[in-house]
Order: sequence, then structure tokens, then C-alpha cells
Amino acid sequence: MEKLSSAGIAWRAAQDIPDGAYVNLGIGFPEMVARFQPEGQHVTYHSENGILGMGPAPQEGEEDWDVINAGKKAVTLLPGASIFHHADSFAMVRGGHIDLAVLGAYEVAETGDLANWRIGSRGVPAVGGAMDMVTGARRVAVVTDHVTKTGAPKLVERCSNPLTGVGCVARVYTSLAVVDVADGRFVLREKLAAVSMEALQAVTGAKLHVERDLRELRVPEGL
Amino acid sequence: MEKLSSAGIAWRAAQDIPDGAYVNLGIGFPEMVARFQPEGQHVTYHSENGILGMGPAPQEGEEDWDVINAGKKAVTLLPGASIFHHADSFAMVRGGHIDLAVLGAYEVAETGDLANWRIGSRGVPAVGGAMDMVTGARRVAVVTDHVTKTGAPKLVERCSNPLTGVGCVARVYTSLAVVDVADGRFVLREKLAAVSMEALQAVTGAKLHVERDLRELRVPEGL
Amino acid sequence: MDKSIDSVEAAVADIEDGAVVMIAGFGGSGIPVELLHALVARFRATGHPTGLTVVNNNAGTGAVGIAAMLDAGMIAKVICSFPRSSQPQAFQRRYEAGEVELELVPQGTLAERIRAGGAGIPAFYTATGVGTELAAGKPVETFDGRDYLRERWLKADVALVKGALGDRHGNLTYRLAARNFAPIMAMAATTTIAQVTRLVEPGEIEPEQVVTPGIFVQGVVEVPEPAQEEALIRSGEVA
Amino acid sequence: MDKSIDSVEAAVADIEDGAVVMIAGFGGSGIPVELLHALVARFRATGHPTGLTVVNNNAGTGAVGIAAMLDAGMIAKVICSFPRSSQPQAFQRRYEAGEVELELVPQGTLAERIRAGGAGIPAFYTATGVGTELAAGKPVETFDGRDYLRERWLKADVALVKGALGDRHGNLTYRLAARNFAPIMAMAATTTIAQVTRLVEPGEIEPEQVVTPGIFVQGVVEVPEPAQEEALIRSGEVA
Repeated sequence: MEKLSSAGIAWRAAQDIPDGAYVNLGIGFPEMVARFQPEGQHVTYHSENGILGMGPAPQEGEEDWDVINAGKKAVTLLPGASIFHHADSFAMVRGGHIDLAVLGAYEVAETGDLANWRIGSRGVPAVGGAMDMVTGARRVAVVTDHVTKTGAPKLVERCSNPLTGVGCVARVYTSLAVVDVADGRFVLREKLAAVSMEALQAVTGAKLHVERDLRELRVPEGL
Repeated sequence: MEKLSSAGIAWRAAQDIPDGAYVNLGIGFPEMVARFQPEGQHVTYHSENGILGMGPAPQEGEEDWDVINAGKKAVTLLPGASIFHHADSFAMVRGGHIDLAVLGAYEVAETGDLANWRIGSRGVPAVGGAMDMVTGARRVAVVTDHVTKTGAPKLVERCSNPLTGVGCVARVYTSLAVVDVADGRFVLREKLAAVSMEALQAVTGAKLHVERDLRELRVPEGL
Repeated sequence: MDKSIDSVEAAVADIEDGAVVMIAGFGGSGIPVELLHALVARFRATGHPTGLTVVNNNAGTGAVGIAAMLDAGMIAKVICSFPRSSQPQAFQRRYEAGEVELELVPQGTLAERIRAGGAGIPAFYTATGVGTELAAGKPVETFDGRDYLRERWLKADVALVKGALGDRHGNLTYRLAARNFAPIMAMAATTTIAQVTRLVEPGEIEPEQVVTPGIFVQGVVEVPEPAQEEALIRSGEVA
Repeated sequence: MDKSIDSVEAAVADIEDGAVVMIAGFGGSGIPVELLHALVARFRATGHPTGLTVVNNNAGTGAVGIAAMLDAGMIAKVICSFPRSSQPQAFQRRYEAGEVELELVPQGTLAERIRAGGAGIPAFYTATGVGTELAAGKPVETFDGRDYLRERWLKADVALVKGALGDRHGNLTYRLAARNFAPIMAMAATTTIAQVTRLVEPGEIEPEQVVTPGIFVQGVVEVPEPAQEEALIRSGEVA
């Protein structure tokens, strides 16, 4: 089945970020969203460890390991950046000051529940700031492949893995579609033209509802 | 009856402040305690509005009205001073970081209850930081005349005015005596030599207990 | 993203009737005098905004700042710790006439409730006030053998604060102890308007020196030579 | 009042068996490497302190810092949000062998519990974790129609932090985002020891620039060229 690359998903998610927004990007794949910020828009990136106004990674060899993001990667500070302590950083999150959090997911339920921190009860559990982010940010979006590596649906009726948060996800950007969570249902907003409705539903673990405004999911060539 | 001046009371209270202590002085008369800090001792004064390391009032005409104490009087900043916001200031208080608070009183009960913010229910009530201070500081001391202006006892069995805090006062420095609160009793530690035990008890509204170590209350001449 | 606003008049133009307005300052230090006077001027010209709830440590001195707002009759309620001052008449008159409601809050509890509002903490426990008349109606809980009151967060529609430097992204510094309530009020309000002595470009305030990050500030207006309320009152030149 | 201490060895000499030790840092940034290594050296030489509870966002990387403490076997419990790293073996081994207990706390709740410990707030409410397995055993309360968990403060016997400047009164600044947990841990511990790159005289740090006021700091030791944990690990020169 045709599908978007990670870059394609990240690009699509980036297009919805409003000018002037304060945004937190989850560790790993979600960080890629920052690369596709539309020209002329000003977005301020927050990092849990006490940075607002994070810029891109520095050149190799130029890293300052006291300027890192939540994933412990070296970043830079843009003009207008600020530094603060961890309680203030999460006051921003918990207090509803972050406009948007973009996270990865193991599963998203049609109720908006998110599971993204632990598969079953295996291994060393590690939660980080995800639970704070999904309850604190004004809007939570997910970027993810539409299915797992083994082909299992990630959009499901109920999560089978431990929850990160209940009813917290507003929109999911997948490799095949853009799906909103609305009133306990998945509402399909966009899908790749090459993927039929039946094929999409077949790889989705819960009913996809379609309203009048279904659009084609398109990203720039080469992504 | 012979009695100490306000300066005498303040001097006596100042002698008990340990070297290195962080101290908050209540508005008005308690502020005088800072004048009598023993030579060679280092005490750091806290002001509710976000100052540690307050120094004495500046010369008249040299006031900076953004460097004021809790009583809104102009003060100065000593080397090593710091500025912080109000929530941090009261984190210091509530978190038990202030070693000593010295306050005034309308009444102190033998239970350690303090009434110092309001007489009955008259007028515009104003509490300021007193309730935070008496529950937060590690030790609370009171400086006061031994009786009210009309001669009524200020050391009483139970306070008749609205309480500032319950069981919070450790020691009272009065114009006649130094009295500890211990296990729900007043224990007399020092008294003026010129004042008899009977005379002192007569102007005290609760039983003064005496233990072995009763000493004479003495202050330098001229105070 | 340029949060600068051209005038104090424009800065206070959207405050609505009945709004909860946090006003930074302790005594006269940190009071955004020009913003408050623009608000009073707007009220005198238009009758709005009125019925305001004002949150400040105090309740005004003399005839300027919060006292001017009280005198104008635009305040319905004051939430504060110490509604007394060297010249408390403006509040006293209204209070004794039953024209303004008072919610008296211990100063540290006031600060923490504001901080909680900004930090998304709907309630917290404090020992402050236990056993006093200010504990009335508040749930009591025992932790590790000690009693504590449960206190609720305090949020506002608008915070008006006075900064020293402010950049176009809303990052602020403050002058000395004029900092007091401003950083936490900026956190607790939906809309925070800062008057600043100098408006600068992003990057002119070092990231480590920013006291209030711009995320908490929605508007910045330059007031190059701001009145200091205490100095203003002492000068006798009352607005 | 001179809080300076002559050596990292002296700075960690009084930490007792079973102590709760907050260690500042996020990943490798802000980890007080020299203090931790002095603590490991003391343990290797004397067998003490042992049975420590360590509070940090993470649980060590490679073989330095907290990982070195884990390898040495002096940690009984870790309270953290993210016990994984690029080289998580030290913790993983001990955890899987049942030799170290883990209390997993969401990062923002961890920060707020520490801040509450420092600020005298025995408990507070947060929406974080509601409906998840990390809510187990925590009281739930509804405010304004939303559910919140009640979380308790977190305090420590000792906090070990890494500052940039530190004066003899204990006032501290931090280098960039190495600030992270240090200011709140300094508040929450009975004894806070700071290693600083430069020990200065009171007054050399401007009052407005102080990030951690000296009231929260009991000891300051100068470590002029401190290792940065991440850089140390990447260099391959492991202590």
C-alpha cells in the first residue's frame, strides 16, 4: 500500500501549527515536525528540561551539552529564548500554556485515549514527561505510522497497552490519513488518494467516520 | 512598675538569634530587633516581598522605592542579597527555611496561640503574611509590652481576639520578662530584678511556671 | 510574533466588565501605574470596564493606581492580604459603605494560589490559617500528623504587570523587588499585559536572565519613564 | 557566614546510610559529576554511605555519575521519570536482578512534588496520570468537573547540585539548561551541597541574577573545571 514517509507525516502535521504557537515535540520522530515549519510562521518550541525558543541542532562539533532537548540531543537557542527550572517548565505544561503537543503513539483509541509509553509490562518502565504533556497541553496531536511494524492497527477501539492519558488526543497524522477524535469516534479528515476507503478501514482497528469535508492527504513531492 | 523600653525588648530578643540564622521581622516594632544584632554575627533578613539580605534604611533622600521591606519602608541590599518572586518568598517561609520569625502580639496564650492581626471584628481586616509566618518559620518569637495600653495582660490562658496561629509561639520577650511556651504552660525564664514574682504574676493572665534556671532580665544601660 | 502594543490605551482596551484582574505590585513597588490610569480613563470615558475583581496584595494608597480605580467605582471585589496602607481611604470608604466586597487571603496563600492557577494545580494544602477564622469553609486534611487547609487555585482573565525590559516575544525582567507578584500573576492570567520601561528585540535579554518567559505574556507596551507609585504619592503630584 | 567547603571529599563526608539524595541534572546536563564520584570513592573506601534512595530524572548512563553509584551498589532505590538512556546497563542490571527498587513518577509530577517539598505543601492535585496505571493508590478528587490525582511532596536529606557561580552565602547561578532540577532540589533538601565552577564573594552575583538564594544551600565547593557528564561519556574517558 502506498504510504507517506516519516518526513511526509511530519510535514503534514507541521502545516496545522498556527502562527505564534508554543509547541512541545515528543522525543524521537515527533522532533522531525520542526523541520517543516512553514516559512514566515513563528513557532516557539518548548523543551521539558527548561527551554523555550529551541532552535535546530548545531553543527557537529559545535554541541553544547548544556543546551539539549528532552531527548538529550544537542540543540541551539534562538533569539528570544529563555531558560527556567523544571517546576516552571512543567507549570507551563500543566497550566495549559503549551498550545500543542505532538507525540508518537503505540495506540490511539477512538475515545482519544493514548498509549505511548510502555508495551505491556515488559522491561524497565520509563514515562518521562508524556503523561504531563497529554493532560496539560491545550491540544494533543499524534504522528505515527498507520500500523505497527507487524501490520497491526494503531488506531483502535480501546488501547491494549498501558495508557498515557485518557481522552486526550485531538488529531492523528498517520502514514495514510489524518483522523480526528470527536465525541468518542474517529472522524476521517484526509486520506491518500491512492488508498481506498475499504483498504484504509481494513488497517484501522475502529470505525472511521466520514463527514462532508473529507479531503485528499497530499504532501510535497520528494518527502 | 519598672519596665524595659521597646529598644530594651528588641535588644534582648536580638541576643538569642544564632549566627547564620535567616530571620523575618514583623512590621513595626519587631523591625527594631535588627538594630541590636550582636557584633560579629551574621544574620540574613528576609522580607516577604522577595528579598533576602536586607540591610538598614538608606539615608533620607537616597530611598529606592523598589527596595522596600514588608512594611513598605525603604531598605538597602547587603552584599549577597537576592531578589525573588512572591511564591518563592513564601516557599521559604512555608517550607521551613526561615529559622526565626519575630512578631508583635495582641495576645499570646499559654498554649502558644497567637493573636496579632485583628482586634475583635472591628474595622477593615488585614492579615498580610503573619499567618504564613507563624506556621512556616521554624521558631516563632514575640516581642511585646507585657500588658496592653490599658494595663490588661497580653499573656493569657486563651486568646480573646481572632487567632493568627495555633500553638505557634516558642518564646515571648516582654517589657518585664522572657517567657517560654512549653507543653501548654508559660515557663518564666528571665524577669527584671526590680519586679517581684507576685507583681509579675499579677499582670500576667495565666500561671507563670518557674523552673530551676530563672535568670535576671538585663539589658545594656541607656536602652 | 510581535506582542508589542503601541499605547497603554490600546493595551487595556479589551478588558471586559466583570473581569478578574490581577495587578502586580506590593505597596507601591511594581504597580503598573500607567496601565491602571489608562484603565481608569477608559472607565471614566465609557463606563467600562466595571464590576472588576482585583487581585493584589493591597487595596490601594492615596488616590492613584488601585485607589484611583476604587474611587472611580469600577471595582466590585478585592482579593488581597492587606487592605490597609498609609492612606487607605479609597478602599475604606467603599468597604464601609458595602460597595466593595473583600476576600481576605493570607499573603503566602495568596501567592501560592496564584502560582497554582498558573501551574495547573487546582488545589493544594497549606498549614497557614489552620485554626483561625480564615479557615472557615475550607476542608482540613491531616498529613504526617499535622493539619492543613485545602486551598484552591486563583486564576484571572487579565494580569497587568510592570517590567523593566520586555522583548517583542514577551520575555520580561523586573526592577529589583518590584518583581514581587508579577511573575506568578503573569502565569495565572489568560491575558497578561506588561508595561515595560524599555521594549527590546528578542535576543537582547539573555536567556538565563529572563524572569518571565514570553509564553506567559500576551502584550507588551513601552512606558519609558514610568511613575513609581510610592514616589508619586510622596511627591504630592497625584494623577 | 561562610558556607564554602574545601574539597568534594569533605562536601560528601556527612551523607549517611539510607539517606534520600536528590541529584540535580537531566541526562548529563547539570549532573554534579565530581560530587558523585567523591561519594563513590568514599563508599569504595569505607562501605558508606549505602542503601541510598536517589532522586533524579533519570537513572544513569554508561559508567559515570549515577551509573557509577549503581555499579558500586550503594543505591537501594531510584525515584525517577525515565530510567532509560543511551547506555542504561548499570540500572537495568540492578533492576532486573531485583537489587534496586524503582518508583516511577511522571516528570512534571516529579518536579512538582520536589517543589512542594521545598515549599511546605504536603500534597497537591494534578491531572497528570489520571486513568493510568501510575494512578494506583492515589486519591482522586474532582474539581470543576475534572478529575485530579492527589500527589505528596518529596523531600530529601541531601541535594547535590552543580552551579556555575556560587558565593560564600550559598547564592547560585547555573549554566544554561543545566539549571533544570537544581533550584527545586536545593529547596527540598535538608542539606544542599553545590559544586560550582567559580566560588565568588557575596555581592559578586547581582541580587537579581541569583537563581537559587543562599537560604537553600548549606555547602559550596569549588570545582574549577567540572566534567560535563555527556561530554565525558562521549569522550570515552570514563572515570
